Formats: sequence, C-alpha cells, structure tokens
Amino acid sequence: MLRTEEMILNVGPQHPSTHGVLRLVVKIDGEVIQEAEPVIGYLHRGTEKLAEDLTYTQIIPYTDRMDYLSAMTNNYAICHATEKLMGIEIPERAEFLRVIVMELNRVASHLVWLGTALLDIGAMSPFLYCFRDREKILDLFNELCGARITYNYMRVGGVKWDAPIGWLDKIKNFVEYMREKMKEYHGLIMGNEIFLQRTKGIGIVSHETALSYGLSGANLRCTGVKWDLRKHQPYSIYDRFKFEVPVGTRGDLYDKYVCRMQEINEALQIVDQAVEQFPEGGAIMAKVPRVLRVPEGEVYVGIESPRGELGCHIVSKGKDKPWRLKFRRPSFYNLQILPTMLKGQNIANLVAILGGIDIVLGEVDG
Amino acid sequence: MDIWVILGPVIMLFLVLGFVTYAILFERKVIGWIQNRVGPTQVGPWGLLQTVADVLKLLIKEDIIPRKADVGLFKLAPVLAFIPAFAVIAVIPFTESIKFADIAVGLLYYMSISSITIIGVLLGGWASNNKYSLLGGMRSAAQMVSYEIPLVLSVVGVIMSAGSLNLTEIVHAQQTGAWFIFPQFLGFIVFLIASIAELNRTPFDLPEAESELVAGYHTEYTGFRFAFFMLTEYTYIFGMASLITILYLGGWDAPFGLTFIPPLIWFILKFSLFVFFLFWLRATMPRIRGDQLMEFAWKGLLPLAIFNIFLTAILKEVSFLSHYF
Amino acid sequence: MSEQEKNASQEEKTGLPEVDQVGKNSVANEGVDKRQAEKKLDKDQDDSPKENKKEPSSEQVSNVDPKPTPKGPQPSVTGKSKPAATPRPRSKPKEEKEPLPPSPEEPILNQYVKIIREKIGNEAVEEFFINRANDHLPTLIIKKEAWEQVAKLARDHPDFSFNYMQSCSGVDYETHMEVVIHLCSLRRRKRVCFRVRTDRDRAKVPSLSHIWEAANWNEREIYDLLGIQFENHPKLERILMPDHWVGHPLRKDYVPLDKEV
Amino acid sequence: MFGLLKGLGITLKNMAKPKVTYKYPHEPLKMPDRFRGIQHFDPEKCIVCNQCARICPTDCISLTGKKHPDPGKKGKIIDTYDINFEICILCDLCTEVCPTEAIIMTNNFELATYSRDQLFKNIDWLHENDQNIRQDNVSMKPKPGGSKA
Repeated sequence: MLRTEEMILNVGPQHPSTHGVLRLVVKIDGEVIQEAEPVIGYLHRGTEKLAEDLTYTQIIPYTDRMDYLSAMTNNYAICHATEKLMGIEIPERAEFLRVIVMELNRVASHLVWLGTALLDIGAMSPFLYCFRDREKILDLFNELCGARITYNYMRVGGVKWDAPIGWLDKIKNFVEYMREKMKEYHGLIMGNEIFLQRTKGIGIVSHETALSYGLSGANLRCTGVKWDLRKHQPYSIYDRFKFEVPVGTRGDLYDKYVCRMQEINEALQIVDQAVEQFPEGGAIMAKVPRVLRVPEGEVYVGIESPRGELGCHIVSKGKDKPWRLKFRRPSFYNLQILPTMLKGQNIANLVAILGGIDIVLGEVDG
Repeated sequence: MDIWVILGPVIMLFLVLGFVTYAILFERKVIGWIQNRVGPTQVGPWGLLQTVADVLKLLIKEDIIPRKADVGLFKLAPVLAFIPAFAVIAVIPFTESIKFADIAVGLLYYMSISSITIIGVLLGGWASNNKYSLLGGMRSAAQMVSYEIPLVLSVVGVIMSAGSLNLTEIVHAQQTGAWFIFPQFLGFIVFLIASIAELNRTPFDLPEAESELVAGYHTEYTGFRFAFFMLTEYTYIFGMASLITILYLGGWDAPFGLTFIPPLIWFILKFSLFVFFLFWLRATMPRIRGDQLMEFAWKGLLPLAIFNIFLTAILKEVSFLSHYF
Repeated sequence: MSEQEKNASQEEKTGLPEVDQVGKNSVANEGVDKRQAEKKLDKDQDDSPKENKKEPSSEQVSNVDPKPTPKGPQPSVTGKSKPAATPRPRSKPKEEKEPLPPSPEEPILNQYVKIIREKIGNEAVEEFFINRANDHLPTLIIKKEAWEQVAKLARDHPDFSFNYMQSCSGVDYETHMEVVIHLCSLRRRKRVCFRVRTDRDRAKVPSLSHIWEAANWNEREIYDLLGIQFENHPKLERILMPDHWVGHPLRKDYVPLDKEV
Repeated sequence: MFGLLKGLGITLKNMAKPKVTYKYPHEPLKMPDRFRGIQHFDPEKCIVCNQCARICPTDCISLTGKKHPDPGKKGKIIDTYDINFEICILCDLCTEVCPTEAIIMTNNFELATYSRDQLFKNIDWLHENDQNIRQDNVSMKPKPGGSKA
C-alpha cells in the first residue's frame, strides 16, 4: 500500500475566491479534502454592539454594511422590526417603493452571485456581463437615494425619498432589458457542457440536513423545500403580487443555479407588478415621533433576503436605543454547512461549492 | 560559417518577444471587447505599449526568493521551462524559404523537446515550497502526461498521409492534395483540444487556476523569473499556433489560388486565427475539473485518436480517396 | 415536479387540518381562558406568585418562581400585556385597563404548555405568554434543566415539529442572561419562541447543537459575545473575536478597549 | 458540444456591441442630483442647533458655537465646524435633520488624499466646497414626479 501524506492547506483569508476574508483550513490528501474548517471573524465589526449605543435611525446606515450586496433588504429588516414593535403602519406608497427596491436589489445580488460563482469555476465573461447589468440597477438606486451600495434608504415609518420623475419608467425599461439579458445568460451557461459537468451532482445536500442546519434562501429551496418567507410568512405587501417560489429537486450546485436564475425572473415579475400597481400620490412616511422611543418588548422578524432568511431580533427596554439587537444573518447559517459539504470533495469543487452557497463575509462576520 | 546561423536565432528571439508582447496585448484587447470593455488604452497609443510597460515593471521588480525555497532549483526552473519552448521553434518552416532547421524528424523533435518544459514547471512548483505551487506543478505534470499521448497519436494520421515527419514535406503534401483539416478532421479536433490542454489554456488551465490555486506553480515567482514563465507560455502559443497551421491548415499554402498574397502573410493569417480562437475560448469557457480532465483525455480523446489512425489507414486504401490521404 | 416537492406539498396539506384540530380541541378551554384573562386584568399589575397559590390548577399562570421574576424586558404575562401599538404607553394609562381581545394564538400556546408539562414535568415551563407585538408569537420561558428535553420535544413531537431554527440569540438583561431561540415548523407554518434564563456570573445552558445543527455556530457566537457556556457543545470556541480576546463584548459590563474603535 | 458553440456565439456577438465602460478619470462622472457626496456647509444659515452632530452615527461632526457678535441679537453663530472624513460614511442623516439646510450634500465624491490628516475638513473647506450642490434636499415629502408619469 502506498503511503500518502495528508497536507494542511490554508485557503484564505486572502485567497482570490473566498469572496472576502473567509479562511478555510483544509486537510487534503492529494487533491481530495479530508476535512475543512472555516475560520471567520476577519470582518467582524461588532454591528450588534455598536447598535446598542445608537438610536434606531442611526443603526440603518450600519445595516447597509452587513450584507453589502443587498443593503435594501437589510434596511428593511431593521425598519420592519422597529415598526412592528412600535405598531406603525406604513403608507402604501412607501411599501411599494420598498418592494420595488428590495426586489431590484435581489436581482442585483443574484447577478453578483452568478458572476462570481462562474468566475470561481473559471468562466470570465459572465462575471463582467453580470456586473454590466447590475450597474444599471445601481444607477437606478443612485438616482433614487444617492448611493450605489450603501443606500440608507429606508426609515422607520417609510422611505426617505420618493421616486424621482421618470424613475418608474426607467424601471420598466430595465425589467424588459433584464429579461432579454437573462436569455443571454442562459445561452452562455445553461447549455455549456463544462458548466454542467462542474455543477451537476456536486455539493448535494438533503433537505433534512438543510433544515437542520437552518439553511435558507436558494440553499434550502434547491433541496426541494418550498419555503419562501415572502410567501409563507408574508410581510410587507408581498401577498398582493403573483410570483412563484422556484424549488430544486436534488440540492446540488446546478439546482442552486437554476433556483437563483428563476428567482431573478420572479423578482422581475414582482417589480413589474409593483410598478403597474404603483399608487398615485400619497405620503411616503408615516407619522412617527421625531425621537423614536420603542416600547418595551421583544420582536423577531424574518424576511427573505437574497441569501435567505434575514432576521432581526430586537429587545427594547423602552429607550430610544435598542437594549439588544441581533441579526439572524443568513450567510452565517449557510456557511455552517460547508465542512459537511466539502468532505471527500476535490479541491476544485471547494471553490465551486463555496461559490454556490453565496456568502457575503460582511454578513457572516456581522 | 554562415552569418545567419548566429543572426537567425537572434532575430527569431526578438520576433518571438515581439509576438509575446503583442499577443498579450491582443489577448487583453480581445477579452476586453468580448466583455464590453475597451481593454488597455492608457500606455501608448491604443495601449500599444502596455505590455512593454508591464515587462519593464517585471524586470525592475525586486527579485524575491522565499526563504524556505530550494534556491538552486527555484532559479533553474524558469530557465528550464523556457529553453525548450524556444528550441522547438527551430524546426518550424514559416515559408518555403524562411526556416532554420529542416530536419527529417521535425515533428518528432517538436513533440519530444516541448515535453521537457514540464520538468521546469514541476521543479518550480516543488522548489517554491508552497502548497499551491506544488499542487499546480503536480496538476501540470499529470495534465501534460495525459494529453501528450492523444496529441502525438492524433498527428499520426497526418504523418501517414504525408508520409513524412518533416514539416516542410507535410505542407507540400497538403499543397498537392487538400489541407489536412478536411481529410483529417477527427484528428484535427483531437489535436486542437489536446494542444489547448498542452498550452494550459482555458478550459484546461488547471495548473494555474487562479480561483483555486491562486496562481498555481508560479505563485511564488516575481519579477523576471515570473516573466520567464509567462514568456514560456506565450512562446508555446507561438509554437503551437505555427504547428497547427502547418499540420492542418496547409502552412503557407494559399487557398483558392490567391497566390498574389505572399505565403508569409497567409501563414500569419492562419496563425492569428488559431491565436484568436484561443483567446476567444478563454473568454467563454469555464474551467474543467482535474478528474474530468483526465477522464476526457484517456476515455475520450485517446480512443478517438486511435480510431483516427485506423480510419486514415483504411481510407488511404480506398482508391478514389487516396489522393487526399 | 419532483417527488420531494410533492412530499413537501403533501406535508403542507396534511399540516393544515392538524392546526385546525388543535384549535378545536381547545375551544372549550378558550372561554375559560378568556374569563380568567379578564379577571386577571382587573387585578393588580404586579407579577403574581400569590395567584399561583390560589389557583394552582390554572394553566395560565406561571410556576412559582424561586427567584424573583425579573421585570422589564419581556412583555408581561398573557392578557396583561400592554397594547404594543402605542409608542408611549406611559402617556395613555387608560388603555391599559381596557381588556384586550384574546389572542388567536392563545389556544395553541396553551396546548404547547400542556404537552410540555405532560411530557417533561410541571416545572419545565416557567412562564408563558403571547408576544402580541410580534404577530402574537407564543413565547415560553423554559427551565434550564429542561431546556434540552423541551428542545428535543419541540423538534420531534408531531404537535410541535419545529424542525427549523430561525434564530438563536443571547440577551444580557443585567440581572440575568437569556438564550432566545425562535423556532419554526415548516409543515405547520407556526412559529414559537423559547427562552431560557441563566445566572449571569456562571452562565451555563445546555447546548442544542445536536438537536439543530444550526445551533452550533450560534452558540459559539453567543459564547463569544456574551460568555454563556454551553454544556456538551462539540467545540465551544470563540468564533468572531480573536482567540486571545479578553472579555465578552456584548455583556453590558464590558468595557471597550478603545472608545474610538 | 452544441452548448459550447452557442456560448462561443454569444461571446462573439458581444464583441461587436458598444462598450459600456466610462472613461472615468478623463471624463468626470456625472452623478444624479440626489447623490450623496461631500457636504457643503453654509455658516450663514447655521443656527448651532447641534442636531447634525447628534444624529451622526459615527460621531464625525464636531462643532462649536459662539455668542452672536451683535449684542442685540439672540442665539449663537457657528464658530468651528469640522467633519472627519476618515470616518464619515456619507449617510446623509446630518443633512436630513438640519432645519435650515446649512449643511447639504454635493455631488463631489473625490476624497482621496495622500495623508489622513487632510481628511479632516474644517468650516472653510466645507464652505468652499460649493460646486454641484444638491438641489433636492427636502426628502420624505411626496414629489410631483413620483407619480407614474
């Protein structure tokens, strides 16, 4: 019997495809992974600690920086939780604006995922195509709220800005444009035999495991569990729109890919409907006291961020600052399953699987 | 002694350097255009001096050798990789008159010399004392060994048809019959795929898969040593593009009787076509996985290549086709 | 579609009537509950260990708590919770006296409590109430000793089947520490919140990481940031902060090293 | 095999499409009006109410007031006003709370310097930063343009 020696390979935190500052300590035998241990915390900024010294309005810009690919959903999570605890009703117009920006942000976030995941398995051009199209969304956001990544758009009780003149038309055009581009992506990727070879049957997770690990978003849905908080624990005005929840069957990378691609389509559909039903006139802010004193109590809300269930748990003691603020960060949960998924895989699959999970390190580390 | 024996290779070296310089620029431009970008534009008009600037930067960079590296081998590796890459160009005839060594076993020479490079790559990977480098070097060796075989076997069809290992003779054989891309189409496909794998280009760029192995075998190399590895890579593109032009695209032969265009231009055109194809491929394809790569070579390409040999042997005996084989 | 999906949808279908059943079963109790709730509303705002002695059979009331129940953070016991909708409850004292309509989740909560008490013991549930502000979320405060058992029951019992951990967080209340888990049953589409209290100085709670894998990193995070020890945790190490860090930042008595940072 | 060729076709088609990149440093980027760039400060308008400093999530604003030089007038006028752009996150909250629009955003975003000290901007610098000032400052108010038109 040939004696083989195991080798400890340190992947990251500066490795090109760990999507940030994730570090993986991988024990390999040849190119086969025996054991993998994620080491996180390199981007820990203590958002939860900082929040204890900040008023609710001041927390909002900090949430932008957690999941920096979909800051709108983060904004929404904290605002929604605060509103729930305070019992504030949001004007309809604000709700529509929120839904539009959140869904657009979902598209943008999935585009980044698509590009980077493909870059991980070596395809270069889709990455730039995705960023080309994401740019259009960022421009729309820039026009709406004056920032491209860190929006700070929502406020407790509504949104900061109303839609500028012609903005909704631009969104309509964008939805058309994006639908066209989706075909291009499909052509570029779906039929590509190398891509299929790299993704089919890789990183399979059963739905029991997925549930036990608390996976959410496409990571859960690809295993066949139909669970989308927008549909199954409805919040905001999602019950007014018609959309499907795409699910996979096998729970491999390919299913994740298909799920997310369909989610883009569904998000576009929601945006389309929201623009269609957009209310004429009306306020964008509810009447809220100038100093937000949140009544004593505790609240947990979960919303469907592009990465999964983004939860916000607030414990308030009736002050203008939260007593404890905890975010259920979907990437943190999703990353936890990585060691299980990696066992016995090839090194080349490591980056593919990691890319498939779609983590944002700003969110993992809080 | 003829002055050209000394001067020829020197000119050739500069030609190759010039090619490498502009191939890199061309590659970046092509990939840029494909990705809706403009590519390098800043250094020189239309970015023409971009690679020159890059090379200059590499040359004046600090030469870093990791403390734990095997210094002797570390220094030897890039040289060992580059010399065969340049040496193979000796047998390539660009036109009837422009050629250096017209040896009878030119093709064999090319194939055997070019596989020496892998030793340099493997050494570099090992001597760096870096795990990524080691993995890259290993992958490179495995890949090279696997793809050398279909590569050589796919050429056997051409050799059988031309009846010679001399590259000039092979072109002559195509001038009388058809370009070998048509009768030897199967062989051409195998050769094309195997050659891309030999060149470590996408989708077979596993040895330096940057998203997996950072930079593969040359992770620890900087400055001019790194430049040598790059040079090797692109010199091989030069060699392989020339070879594929000669073996399958009729070398300097003018198609459709368009002989008023000089043979050298024809050669360059066909040559550029292949180079462009490589860049185009790089911009489109994802990377194949190691085990799939091996499987593809042994289970896919090798039987195809052997089948091609049989096919050629049989078709050569068919009277009305034998003109083409 | 796929088999799994069919299964999932079947599960959903079969899940729904069950919920209804639960509701029906407890309809009889509901009236009683309502009356009790109203009765209690009339009484003093104070927490009611006294009441417990008077009406030991009442399921509504919490167990006798050996420690004084810390007041404050959580909304008060069922029926007494203030209308959360008012931003400043202080300014509207009138509303507090008005009886609130009983929460639709109340029968479900009562059933939960019943099951836990039957299966594990009468002391397992310290307190329970409906968190009205949070979509009438049934909330149960569990005794530390029973924490693991309750969690297991919550996952496996068909009337619970909380197979999904939504969130797991720790809270420092200065008087004590709390671990809060939010569970969700995908089949029944119900949520629940379990809490467990622990002493502040020797904070120790049984680990749930073998029940829901999701708890693993969460408990490490809570340990890291709040210093709560989790017994039987497979790898209780710091996860976000560096290994050599001193102190647990989210504790209220934590003194930051540098104010600016 | 067909899929590979299709992909190659798509990339080839894209080669001829117009380029989407900006010639950024050579041609300035035009940002939309609401863009949150470096603040412009108008000392005339400031009433030293301290709201901007209080709302700032990163505590990057520091200001001091002094008595009005005209003894007949009440109130304070601004004396020093500094924003530390090392930590400012351009979140726009300061301009949101300012009752007199003394501090407003501009479209300028180029902050890079060779030294961190230079990121500490004082009242004069902020006052002189008066190009591309944002027009639309009153947010949270329905605008006629917000309709479907």
